[in-house]
Amino acid sequence: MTVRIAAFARIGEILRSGTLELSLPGGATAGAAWQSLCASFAQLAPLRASTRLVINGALADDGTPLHDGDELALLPPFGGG
Amino acid sequence: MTVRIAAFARIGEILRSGTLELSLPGGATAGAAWQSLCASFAQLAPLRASTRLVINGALADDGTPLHDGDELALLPPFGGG
Amino acid sequence: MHYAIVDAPLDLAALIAAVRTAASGGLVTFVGYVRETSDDGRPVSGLDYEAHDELALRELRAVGAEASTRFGPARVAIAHRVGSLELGEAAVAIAVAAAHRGVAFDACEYAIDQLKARVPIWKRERYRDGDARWRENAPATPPAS
Amino acid sequence: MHYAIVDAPLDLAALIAAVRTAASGGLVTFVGYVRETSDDGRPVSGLDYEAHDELALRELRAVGAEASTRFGPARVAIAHRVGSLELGEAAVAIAVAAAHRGVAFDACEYAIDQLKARVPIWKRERYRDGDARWRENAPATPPAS
Repeated sequence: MTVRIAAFARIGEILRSGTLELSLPGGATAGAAWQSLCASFAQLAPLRASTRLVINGALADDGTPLHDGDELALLPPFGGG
Repeated sequence: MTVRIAAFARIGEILRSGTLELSLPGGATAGAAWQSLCASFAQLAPLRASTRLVINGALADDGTPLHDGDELALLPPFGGG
Repeated sequence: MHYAIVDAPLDLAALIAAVRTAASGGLVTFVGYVRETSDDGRPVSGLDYEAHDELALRELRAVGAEASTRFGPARVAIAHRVGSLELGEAAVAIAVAAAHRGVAFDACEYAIDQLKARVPIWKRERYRDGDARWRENAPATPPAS
Repeated sequence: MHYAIVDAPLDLAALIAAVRTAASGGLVTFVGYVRETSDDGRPVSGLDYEAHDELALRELRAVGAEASTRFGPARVAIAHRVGSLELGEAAVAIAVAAAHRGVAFDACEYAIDQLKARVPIWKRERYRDGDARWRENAPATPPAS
């Protein structure tokens, strides 16, 4: 299956793009997607604890399952205002 | 001697004017001026406790002496804002 | 900065311009309007304000000076209108700029609280039924240190 | 009311107009500007903001809804700018109208505090020396009840 990664701020810089397509085995979780990204972008690994995972607009965690076509957003700590 | 009375808000209404001239014996105090006004405007009497006396822009009390040409302002409780 | 007792409509933008600098990170403003209902629920047609102009301006400056240092450095402007105001018109406007927002909020709220307690301005509420009353602010409460 | 994530200059007057009614006795506004010096003292040339537009707008609405009831009835409008901002430009603007001023102050301060903690917006500080850094807000502190 394919999920769309939406990356923001410093995570977007690490992934060198605000969005990318990620191919994963069927039934993969948000945590598995993160691990897959870390394999390609090693700078991502230390950011897990400070990063919120959001699937199709809803807060998720490492165990939340992904489905084909989902958007997984990676949100580093906020800096608005 | 003559002092100028500056009256505000409900006190101005009671005195039927925002300003008036008041003749007083030499050496009269602010308290004596108030008593003199009360003799002419009985509605004033119950307002003493809530009224600030200000002579030439400086806070005064009943014992503060007046001098010819002074302005005595009678300030009821404030309502700004 | 900018302190005024005026008998013309208040200009919030002018107060903001008076306090903003390149160091301003946060701006807090307060505007008090004539509203359609009194505190005790009577339909209001307008307010008349009068002030002891000289004392009021002096006390506005004192309140502003306190507000501009008490919580951290801030720049403060305050204008209060006098005369006859209709529904929806602004009676008082305050602008406070500071590097950080907490200082600006605290200073702005301090300024309006102290203004109501200390500045010699009086308000007469006119009601839709033709009656009118002088309205007094609640007695001053000591500001938190 | 009015909630927006926009890539154009903010219009405080429009926010004020969106919240004011004949029942508004007090209006409090907050504007956050790009200031010339960072929190750690570096000369700043500008800020770049980005947002998860959909989530940010949803969360702005949630913050506004909370602010509009938590301290008493209030009307709330919030706009946050995204894109590249120069010194002195407004990054965020909030307007809160209420019958009484205490409610308006509390709701406005709550709104900006919660915005900074909860709304998915990010800020990159550009420095005069050509460097740039993503800047994170302090972790959320639970609001006082």
